[in-house]
Parts: sequence; C-alpha cells; structure tokens
Amino acid sequence: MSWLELSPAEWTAVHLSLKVSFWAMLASLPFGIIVALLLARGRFWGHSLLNGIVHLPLVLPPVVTGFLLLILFGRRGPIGAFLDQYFGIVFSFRWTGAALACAVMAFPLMVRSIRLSIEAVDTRLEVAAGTLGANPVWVFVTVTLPLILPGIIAGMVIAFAKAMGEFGATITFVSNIPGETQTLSAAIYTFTQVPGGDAGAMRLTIVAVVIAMAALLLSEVLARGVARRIAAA
Amino acid sequence: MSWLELSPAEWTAVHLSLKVSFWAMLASLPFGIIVALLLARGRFWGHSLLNGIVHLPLVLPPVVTGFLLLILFGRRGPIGAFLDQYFGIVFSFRWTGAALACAVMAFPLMVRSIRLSIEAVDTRLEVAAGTLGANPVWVFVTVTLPLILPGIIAGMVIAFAKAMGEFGATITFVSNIPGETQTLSAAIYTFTQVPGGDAGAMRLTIVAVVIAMAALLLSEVLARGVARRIAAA
Amino acid sequence: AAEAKDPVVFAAASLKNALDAINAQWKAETAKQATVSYAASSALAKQIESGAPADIFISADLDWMDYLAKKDLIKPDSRVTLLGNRIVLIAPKDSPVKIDIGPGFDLAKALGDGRLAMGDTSAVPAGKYGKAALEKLGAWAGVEKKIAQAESVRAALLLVSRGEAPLGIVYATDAAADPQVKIVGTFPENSHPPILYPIALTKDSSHPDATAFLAYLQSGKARPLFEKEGFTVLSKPVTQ
Amino acid sequence: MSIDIDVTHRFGAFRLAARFTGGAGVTALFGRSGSGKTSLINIIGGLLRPDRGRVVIDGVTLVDTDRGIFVPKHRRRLGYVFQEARLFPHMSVRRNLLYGRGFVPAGERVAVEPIVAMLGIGHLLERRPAGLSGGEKQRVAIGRALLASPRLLLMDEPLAALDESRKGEILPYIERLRDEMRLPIVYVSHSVAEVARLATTLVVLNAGEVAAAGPAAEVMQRLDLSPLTGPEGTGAVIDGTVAAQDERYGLTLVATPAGELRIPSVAKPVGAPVRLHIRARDVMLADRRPEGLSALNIIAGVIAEIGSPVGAAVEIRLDCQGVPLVARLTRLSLDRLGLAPGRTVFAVVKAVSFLPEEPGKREGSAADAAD
Amino acid sequence: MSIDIDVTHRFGAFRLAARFTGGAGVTALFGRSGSGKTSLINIIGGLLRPDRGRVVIDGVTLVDTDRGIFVPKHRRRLGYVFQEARLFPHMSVRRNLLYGRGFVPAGERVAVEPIVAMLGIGHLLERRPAGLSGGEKQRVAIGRALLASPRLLLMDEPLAALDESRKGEILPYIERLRDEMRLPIVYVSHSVAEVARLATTLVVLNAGEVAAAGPAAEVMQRLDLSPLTGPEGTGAVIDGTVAAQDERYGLTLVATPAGELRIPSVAKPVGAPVRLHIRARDVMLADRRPEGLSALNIIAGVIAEIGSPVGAAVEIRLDCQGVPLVARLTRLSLDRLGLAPGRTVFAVVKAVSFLPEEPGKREGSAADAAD
Ligand SMILES: Nc1ncnc2c1ncn2[C@@H]1O[C@H](COP(=O)(O)OP(=O)(O)OP(=O)(O)O)[C@@H](O)[C@H]1O
Ligand SMILES: Nc1ncnc2c1ncn2[C@@H]1O[C@H](COP(=O)(O)OP(=O)(O)OP(=O)(O)O)[C@@H](O)[C@H]1O
Ligand code: MOO
Ligand SMILES: [Mg+2]
Ligand SMILES: [Mg+2]
Repeated sequence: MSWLELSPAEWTAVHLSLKVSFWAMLASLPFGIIVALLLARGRFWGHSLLNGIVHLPLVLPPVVTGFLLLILFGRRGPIGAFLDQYFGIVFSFRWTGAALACAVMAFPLMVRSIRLSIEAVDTRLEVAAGTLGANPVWVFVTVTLPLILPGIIAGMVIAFAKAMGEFGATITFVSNIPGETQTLSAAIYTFTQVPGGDAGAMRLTIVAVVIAMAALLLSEVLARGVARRIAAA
Repeated sequence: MSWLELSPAEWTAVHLSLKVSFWAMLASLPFGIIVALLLARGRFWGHSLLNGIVHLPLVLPPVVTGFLLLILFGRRGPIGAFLDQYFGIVFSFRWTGAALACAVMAFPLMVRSIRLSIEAVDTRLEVAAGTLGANPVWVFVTVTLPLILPGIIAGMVIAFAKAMGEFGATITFVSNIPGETQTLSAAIYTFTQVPGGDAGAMRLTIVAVVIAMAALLLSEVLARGVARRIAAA
Repeated sequence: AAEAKDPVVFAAASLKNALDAINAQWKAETAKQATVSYAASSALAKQIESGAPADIFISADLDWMDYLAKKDLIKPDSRVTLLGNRIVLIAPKDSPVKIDIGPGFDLAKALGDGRLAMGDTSAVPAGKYGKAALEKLGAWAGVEKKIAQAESVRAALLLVSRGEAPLGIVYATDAAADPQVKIVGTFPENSHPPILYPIALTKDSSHPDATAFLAYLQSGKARPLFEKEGFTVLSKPVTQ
Repeated sequence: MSIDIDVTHRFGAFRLAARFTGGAGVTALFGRSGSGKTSLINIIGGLLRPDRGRVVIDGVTLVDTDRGIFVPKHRRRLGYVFQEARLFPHMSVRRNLLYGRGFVPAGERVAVEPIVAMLGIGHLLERRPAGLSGGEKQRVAIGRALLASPRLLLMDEPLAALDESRKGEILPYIERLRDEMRLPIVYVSHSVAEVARLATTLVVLNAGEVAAAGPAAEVMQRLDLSPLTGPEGTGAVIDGTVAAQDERYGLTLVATPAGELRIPSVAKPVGAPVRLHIRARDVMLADRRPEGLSALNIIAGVIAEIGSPVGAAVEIRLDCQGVPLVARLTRLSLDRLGLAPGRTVFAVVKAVSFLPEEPGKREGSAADAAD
Repeated sequence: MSIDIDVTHRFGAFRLAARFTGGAGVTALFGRSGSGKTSLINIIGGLLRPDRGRVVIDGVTLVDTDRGIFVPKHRRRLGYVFQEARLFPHMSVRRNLLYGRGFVPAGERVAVEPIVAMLGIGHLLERRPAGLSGGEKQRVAIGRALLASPRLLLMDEPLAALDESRKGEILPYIERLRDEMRLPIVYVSHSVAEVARLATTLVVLNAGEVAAAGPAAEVMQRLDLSPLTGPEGTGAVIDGTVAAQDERYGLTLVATPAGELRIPSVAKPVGAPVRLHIRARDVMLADRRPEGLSALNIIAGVIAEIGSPVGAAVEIRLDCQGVPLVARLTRLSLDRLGLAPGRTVFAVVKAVSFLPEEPGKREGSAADAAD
C-alpha cells in the first residue's frame, strides 16, 4: 500500500485543508448565528432579500463566486483594499483567502442548520429568563445559545465538510499555491488535470473522505451528547 | 440594456437548466425521503455509514464526484451498463446525466432538510392514525407526509438551487453539449474561460440569480402557507 | 508569506508533470525551488490582473498571455514562446477504427452515433485547436452536433478511455500517458494555429530567483523533461 | 363482551403485573400517577408489546406471548381516545372524523350523522383542529374513534387536560356511549368522581399491580382502599331508577332499595336507571332521626364496619337494606355517639351534594345543542 | 405594598379593561378560561405591553402609556412562576435556582439554603429538570423566582398542570411565602379551592372586565357571583385563631367571632391565625339546634339574604355574630323549613368537610422532609 503514503507536499495540503476548513468554519460561525437569528426571528423589510443573498453561493457556479470574491476582496478590490489599508487584513493569495472562499461557499449550509434550530427553541424559556432579570443579550448567551447548540454543531460540521470539498471558488480566488492556498481539493483537482494523476487523486480523495467521515461521526456523537443534556424538561 | 438580451443558445441553456434542475429535484425526492426516514427513524448497524455516504458529494471536489459518476454510471460502468441493458436508461451525454449529477450533488442538502422535519414530527399522531386502522404505509402517506411537507418543500428548493449552480460534476460526467447537457452554470463557466467573456458571464449570472431568488421566494410563500394549514392543533 | 521564500510560478494545469520534475531537478542543483500554482489559464490570468504575487506566468495558449500583455501586466521583453504541442485523434485501445487524417476525411462516419470528446471549443485551448483543425480539414460540419465538450483535456481523455466516446481530440502529451487509449492519427501542424505555451515574467515580479528559473526552463537541462511528457521545446536553449 | 387481561411488563425498576377481567359497560382503570394505567391500556391497544402475557377481547386473542401472537394496532379494531386529542392538524374536522371509517368493511360502518349529532360537533365540521377549544377537540377525537367502528373503546384520561367546566361538558357524552350505544369502554382515570360516575367494573392499580378489581359499587365502598383512592375517594355507588320528577322544585325522586332519595333533577324518564355517587365526606350520621333539618335525604342503616382511623377521621360502612353507604366522621363524633358495629343509625345526605350536580343540567342543554 | 392597575388591551374581538388595586398578601385573579387572567398578569410582568393604561407597584410606575413609560421585564424585579415550570433544561436544578440571583445587587440577595429547605428541594440540586416530577419542577420554579429577590411574585395557575396530590404538595409552600416570607403575590387561578385558601384580595374577571374586587372573604360570600364562580364556588372564608389542640382526636379548635369550630388538626401553635373555607354545599341548616348528630360544628346565625334560585338550589347568606356563612339548600328545604330573612337558624358543618383537610397533614410531613 505504498501508493497510499503521502508526500511531504501532500501532507502540507492535508494540513492546510484542515487549517483552512477549521478557520472557515470558526470565523463564519458568529456571522452564521447572527444571520440565522435575523432570518429566524427578524421581521424586517429585506428579509427575503437577505435570505436570497445568503443562498447565492449555492446557486452560482463556484467559479463565479470565486471571481466575485477576487473582484471584491482582491488586493485591488474595494473591500480588499479597504481591509488591507485600515486593518492590515489581506486575503489575496493567502490561506486566509482560501478560508474566506470556503466560508462563503459553506455559509448557506451553516445558516440553514442554525436557523432551523433557532426556530425550534421554546421562546417561553427566554421569556422566563427575562423575568428573572436577564437582559436580552444575556438571555441569548445563557439560554438560547445552549439550546441551539446541536444545530450549531451540525452547522459547523456541514460547513467544515463543505469547506474540505470546496475548490472551485478557492482556486479561482486565491489560486493553487502549494503551502499557502493549495488545499486537498485543489491538489486533487490538479492531479486530475495531468496524465497519470489518477492514483494521486485517488489517494488524496481517500484522505479527504476519511477526514470528513470522522468529522461527521464526531458531530453525531457530540449532538447526541448535547441532546441528552438538554432533553426537554 | 441590450447586453442583457439572451442569445437563442443562451435561452436554450436557461431552459435546459430549469429542466435539469427540476428533474434532478423531483427524481431524487423519493430517495431523499426514504434516506431521510432511515436516518431519522432507523436504528440499524450502518446508520453512520449511510449518513457518511450521503454527505460524500458535499465533501469531495465536484470533479471527483463527476469522475466517480462516469466510472459507475457511464456506458461501460457497472451501474450504467446494467441500466442500459435492462431498462434502456442511458445517462452519458444526455440531459438525464446532467440531472443525475445535479441530483447527486444536491442530495445531501435535500436529505438534511427532510430529515430535520421528520425528527420534528409528533409521532403520537402516527400512533393515533394506527389505532384508527391505518397500516404503517397509509399512516405515512396521510399523516407523516403532510406534516413534513414544509421540510420537503425546503429540501426541494435547496436542491433546485444547488442544481442550478452545479457544474463541476455535471461537466465532468456528461460534458458540455449545447442543447443537451450545457446548463446555465456550464455556459457561465465557458464564458469565464475566454478573455472578454465577462459580460456574457455576468448576464447569465443575473439570470441564474433571478431564477434562484424566485425559487427561494416561492418556497417561503409555500412553506408559510403549509405551516399555517398544519399549525399545531 | 508566499513572496517571502521562493519565486512563484502560475502555470496552466496541464504542465504539472513536467514542471514538477523540472522544479525538483532545479532544487537538486541549486538548492532553490519555485512554488508552482496550477490552475486554468483563465483563472491565473485574472488573478495576476488582480495583483497575485506571481513572478512567472505560463499560459496554455496565447490568448490569456495577450490579455495580460494588453493590460501591461507582464514584462514584454521576458516573453518567450516556450513549448509547442500537437493534437491527436484518439480512440479506446481496443477500438478497430482506422482513419487517415487529411483534408475531407470522413470523421462523422467513423463516429457513427457516438460523440467526439474534446475540450470545450470556446474555452479550453485544446478544444479551440481541435475545432480549427476540423474546420480546416472540412470535417467540422459533419461532427459539429456530435461534440462532447469537456471541461478540460483530461476530462475529454477520460471520456474516451472509459469508452463513453469512440473518438476524441486531445494533446499528444495526454494521449501518450494513458494506456487505455491509442492514437489514431495526429492532426497536421498546418491544420490549426500553432499550439504554443508562452511564458513571461509578470510586471510586478521582483523575486531575485525568478529570472533564473525562467532561464532554467529554457535551458537544455529542462528540455528532456518537457520532451518526456510529449512537448516540443520551441525556445532556443539559454545558457546560464 | 369480555375483556381478559393477564400481562407482565418491565420498565427499568417499574414492573407491571396485571390480571383482571372486564365486561360490558365501562371498565375503569384507576390509580395514582405512575401506577401503570397508561402502560396497561397501551398493551390492550397494541401500542406496547408486553414482555409476557395474554390479552383476549371478546374471545379474540390479541396478544399471547407464549403462542407468539401480537395483532398490530391497526388490525385490532379498538378505538383509542388519548388525553391530548391528537387530532390531525392538517385535516378539517370532517376529514379527521372520517379517517378511520375507510378501513371498516362497508357493512360494518356506523352512520356519521347520529354520532356528529350526539357529540354536538355538526357546526365544526369544516373547521381546522387548531381553532377548537379543548372540549371541542376531545369531542371530535371521540367521534373519530367511534366512526372507526371499534369493538371496544380505550380512553386514557380523556378529560385530564380539560378544566372543570369542559369536563362537565364531555362526561354526558361518555355516558351515552355506555348507555345508548352500549359500547364497551376501558377508561383510565385518577379522578374518583369520573370513575364513580362511569365505571361498571373498577380496577384499582397500585405500583403496577391490581389492588382491587370488581363491580364498581363493591370496590368503591371498600374502606381498605382509601389510602389508594385518597380522602375524596371512598364513597358509595348506588344504582336506582327514576321514581318521579318534581318539576316544581327541580328535583328527581330516585327509588333505591334503601328508600327514595331526592336529587337535583335529572332529565330522564320515569323508570330510567340512575347512578348515585355518595361520597363519604358528605354523609353525616345521627343516632336518632333528625328533625327540622334542611337535608332532604335521611336513610336508616346498620353499621357494618368501622375502618381504621386516618388522622382525625374514620370511615364507617353502613348497610341500608342491602345498599352500602360510607360515612366519614371525626373520631370524636364516633366516640360521642358511641357508634359500634350492629347499631342502627340515620345517614343524612344533602340533596345538593349529589355528584354530578351540574352535568345533569348540562346534559339537557348539550343534547338540545346537538339537535 | 400596593398594586395599582388600570389598563385596557384588545386582542381581536377580546377586550381587556381592568382596574383594581391590591396590597400585601395574595391578590388572586379569578375567572373562567379566556376571561383575561393571563393577559392581565402578563401586563404586570412586562410580557405584554397594554394598549393603554398604568401599572404601579409600590409607588413605582412600571407602565404608563400616557407618559410613554414601559419598564422592560428584566428590570421589573418581579418573580414569575408559570403554569409549565419552564425550567432551563440544560442546567442543573442548582444552576436554575441561581439563575436570577446574579442580577440582584449583592446587598439585596436572599440566602439560598432557607429557600431550598423551605421548598424541600435540597436533594434535587444536582439533578436535571427533565428527571423531576411535575410537583418537584414547580417547586424548583418557585425557588428560582424567589432567589431573584422579587418585590412581587406573579403566579399564573402554578398548579394547573399538576394532579390533585401534587397540588396538595405545593399549596403549603405558597402559604409559607405569604405568611412567613411576607411576599406579596398575584395569583391567577380558576380553582375556587385554591383561591379560598390563598387569597387576601380577590379580583373576579369576567370577559375581560373586573366583575368584583375586594377582600377575599367579602367577595367570596357574594351570592350574585355564583354564576361566575360556579356551583362549587360560593362559600365563606372565616379568619380565626388556633384556640387549642386536641391531640387525642387529632382536632384543632379554632376561635372565631361566631364561636369555636373544630377542624382536622392544623400544625400551628395556639394563637396562630387560621383561615377556614366553608363551602356553601357543605352547610346544612336546621330550625332548631340539632341533637345526636355526628357533625361537630353547629353555629347559630341570622338569615341575611336569600339568593335567586339556580335549578333546584338556592343560596342563603347568614350572619353569625358578624361572621358571614353561606349555605346551599334545595328550594324544597327552603319552603319546608319556611326560611326567610331575619330568622335565626343553626348551621351544621362537618369537621371533615373543611378544606384543606389533607394539606394540613401533608404540610407537617413536607416540612419534615425539608429539614
Ligand atoms: N417508555 C417507558 N420507558 C421507561 N419507563 C416507562 C415508560 N413508560 C412508562 N414508564 C414507567 O412506567 C411506570 C408506569 O407508567 P404509566 O404511564 O403506565 O403510569 P400511569 O398510571 O399512566 O401514570 P399517569 O397517571 O401519570 O399517566 C412509570 O414509573 C413510568 O415512569
Ligand atoms: N396573543 C394573543 N393573540 C390573540 N388573542 C389572544 C392572545 N392572547 C390571548 N388572547 C385572547 O385573549 C383572551 C384572554 O386570554 P387569556 O389567556 O388572558 O385568558 P385566561 O383568563 O388566562 O384563560 P385561561 O384560564 O384559559 O388561561 C382569550 O380570548 C384569548 O383568545
Ligand atoms: O458548490 Mo460546488 O459545485 O460543491 O464547489
Ligand atoms: Mg397515564
Ligand atoms: Mg391563562
């Protein structure tokens, strides 16, 4: 099974994929929760519009999303230039950009998961917390958040899984630079583009599958544990 | 705004995309419901494995999924050959193949949606139907199914939206044949590959966005209507 | 990060095998190495346009290099046409088909009701060349409706090697590497625009080793590695 | 009609081991929360498969673990009315009602209109369950179960989720099922008042075991059950017939072997059977026939048994010409009056203390509404 | 302590227009389902913003629509105990209890142990709410509200979801809040028994309007309210003090202006206040002092008012040395005894008919358990 052994460069890609997916998942989480809250609870004018925008990355070919990111968040793009100048945050051709692309692509899935769990929360518990003196923010932190934890975990895992598989938007936005932006998926893609690359593609695919399966299993275990802890009183 | 006008070939792509997405959504629905049922209610050995397999298309780069489809469902692939010989069903280079690819890519999203709604069903209503003389299948058809309708609608719409955006697996599996397998996404992709194709890509992107937004809006309206009809008694 | 250590090369994905080998050899010789990012030429060009930290760009066709040249994003005097390639007609290895490629040859008949796999004729370079050749040879009209346009040459190759399509048009470099297909014939060089891989330094390139790697790619040491993958090396050897 | 149960089932530390037989009329399963009532009715209904045992209804074996028989719930032809009505929220009341009817062979279907009329839900047919009040929902649930032409109706605390006045609305309908439709019913409750009013056979469950079972009147007067039934529990159930109606004072005269009793008027014809529940707490005893008292009912009887004291109180069972009566007194009164078994005493019962006092009235009006 | 409410609010066809004042002790909001009790308590608690009006608690204006004042619920310092306990399922009982305590300024916090001990929930602290019985849950919910140091406790049918014996478990705790902690309480109920036992001030709501409001004893004897309170509703509430304990017979002697009454023993010291609820249905009248009767309590009084008949029954209000008493008789008895306002009669009340009869007993044992 020596063909299963990964080259150092491939190890780098695996490591990078994990890092990118992890941060994509983590960094988009607060936004995911806020947007899910707005969609689940908010009654405002642009509700449907926001819902539509959140779903855009799902609807558009990833390449288009990648190009849009490049235009907006690239070094010369309006948002990219702004963030660079005032906060020193640079996405273009950094692993951070790969994480951004993955986060954007995974965002609709994360929001869906969290939104559904928010809609299932018994708001009467939140009211009860309010009568005990907790202000709305504290109610959210101590009551709502723990109750939607299973949904958040599910959302995080699906986002992580999606981020592991994403490459269309990533490769278009931040290219395919080994050690910096070449994720596992991009490496697999590269293998599929050259003669004789099939074995390499297969090898990396197996790695990707194993990682994603592990994440899914972990999430099931976690969700079950959390669900038991918060079983309806 | 004349650059917004679509050429006949583009109209064909739009039409084809709608057809492919529609059938991808519809044909995968029964399987989606069955798998969601198994995952939500089943207690069997390969539960986690099934869950993992369902999520694979999300995890793998779409190109890899496309290759796997080609290997399995191609004219010489084990499943493809079987279907061709015994049922005369051919996927390769047909719009049906595009629909299969889109269905596979959208499947995890559809299953998630439906699964969650099944988990929310009050099983006591099913028991009540049983005591009235309905056998399990009829209970499912007359009680469970109507109650999970909002989840099914949500799952269908997200599958439709995903199918509209899919191209990586599709183009790899059934290529990019105008009028047969060239969907909107593939057409957009093609535009992005040629210098000066930006305007064309933009135009088709707008079309894709409009269609997907309409589908999302429609689903919200439908879901709200259904939810009102089945408001907890 | 990326600009810190090594020169960065943006290269068309089809060059991966050759460039990886050359890069390894360069490292062995000089203890320096390049970082190579493989993707579609289109994506790479647009990335360079939006400020990617690339030092060298190798495009799979002239169009995307011209695109950057027009926008003044490459150093014009560094531009060299590095490689050439050929397109060939392939069939699955057990196929009995025999065709002589020439003016007026009847490709449609050979296809029967099968499809001709090739790269996207408007997006993928190999597809564009294949279409040009078929037009030139008068075979296009007969097969126009039977084309399966793949997302890349490799996808087209796969369609033939899996037996989905009875015939396909791919680069000689790809055909050589796949034992599941056989080359039915090679398109005459004059039937299509020359298949060229231009290379150039980007406008913003400042890496001290970029020029050295550019030169190494054109050197006699790189040549056999390109040729091993089936490319024709067009540039005159540069001595270092 | 016969119900023959002998099952055991274990849930963790809880063990149900119940054996009893029931017949026509209402078989009430009575017991505290957690005593196993729902488990038992679920076993009858096929919602729960017992670890061991047999369930035989009318000679048909529904469960026999030894012989491997387990008829699935949809083939049992038993109606089940749950505590929460469990109406199908996506169907109109009409479609809810007709749900089970399609599964009944055409020849055995019952007519819809009489049941709709009897339950007074004719005006609700096109509504959705979500908009109904608790009492309306439960009436629809009863109708739905009836229209499935069950051989036996199972009711698990059908009134528990309703407030007092809604309970009063529903009870007369259940009595009609028992008396007019002659439908056998297994009725779970932990309300003594409901059981007293409805039960033909009473099965008292305690911690998963049958503590007492038999005709309701007999079981209810057993003084040793009062720890289980609670202080409101013991009492006597007396079956009599309407002897006369006193229109002027709104009273009904009921003939019983112990003499005639006056109760608030019941809308039944002369000769119709009436069941009276006289709670022990409502009975006073006197050592001589009292005079000038507002209480209308004075019954002579002989002290048959004196129970063991609970706190300040003690229960006394009288035999009034074969009719049992139970009184609860303080121990002080017992001593003061010098009561002992064998002594003749006079039981004093106010007319207004008869349960049900309002349902009688409501029954009439509900029936009017149903016409 | 004062509660001053004057609000109007509209829900579609339903209109709430309530104005009343309450003070220390328990202010009970009583009325049928849908009369607006929950809406009203929600307005006090800040869960509902009234269309118009004012809510002033202890001089602090919480709502004044004219002046644009609306204090949000988390700044009102009012404890709220809901019908369903609403415990946080993801926290242990201990964390549930302490939830509101952190928001209370350090100096105003109440000690945890006494409250835990008083509610008898010390052994539950590490458990999760999911595993608790209904009664335990509700006790924890009460503790949670108390530990937030509320100025006023709001309780919306806190016992409605519990069965009879669980209710009996909780009631003594609420009495302790009222009597020992001296916490003002607004208590919503549609149970006459609960209201009679707990209320200091009684507000009767009918279709969104206040039908009667005032001291509980006064409101409860009003004969014109019986259509609202139901046939079990009317009765008299008599406040007395413990005069002596009769250990031998398990009785307590209660001194009232109308004379001494014997009731099943109450675990209170001599001199302690006791409230007695005598339901009209439990009172018999006699035209002479009865002899040889088991009933221990015979009270002389003068007929003050005869209500209008409802069915066979009629209610009669007596004045017994200033203490009101209400009896329900049949019209037949009224005529037979020839009763009329001004006549002196003797009211007969059995000792065992006093409510509460069991909670007194249980109170002792619950208190033991809490130690
Ligand atoms: N599915 C179950 N799993 C574990 N224990 C159960 C289950 N169902 C019931 N029990 C236990 O069995 C016992 C009897 O429960 P059951 O519901 O039959 O009582 P019940 O008499 O109907 O009570 P209630 O009056 O509260 O409805 C209880 O201790 C309960 O906790
Ligand atoms: N959020 C609401 N929207 C519309 N109508 C409402 C709302 N809340 C209450 N109502 C209506 O207001 C009226 C009073 O309801 P409320 O809950 O205050 O009554 P209640 O006295 O507490 O009844 P119950 O004893 O059943 O709890 C009812 O007719 C009810 O339908
Ligand atoms: O949205 Mo994709 O086609 O899974 O990268
Ligand atoms: Mg039960
Ligand atoms: Mg209420």
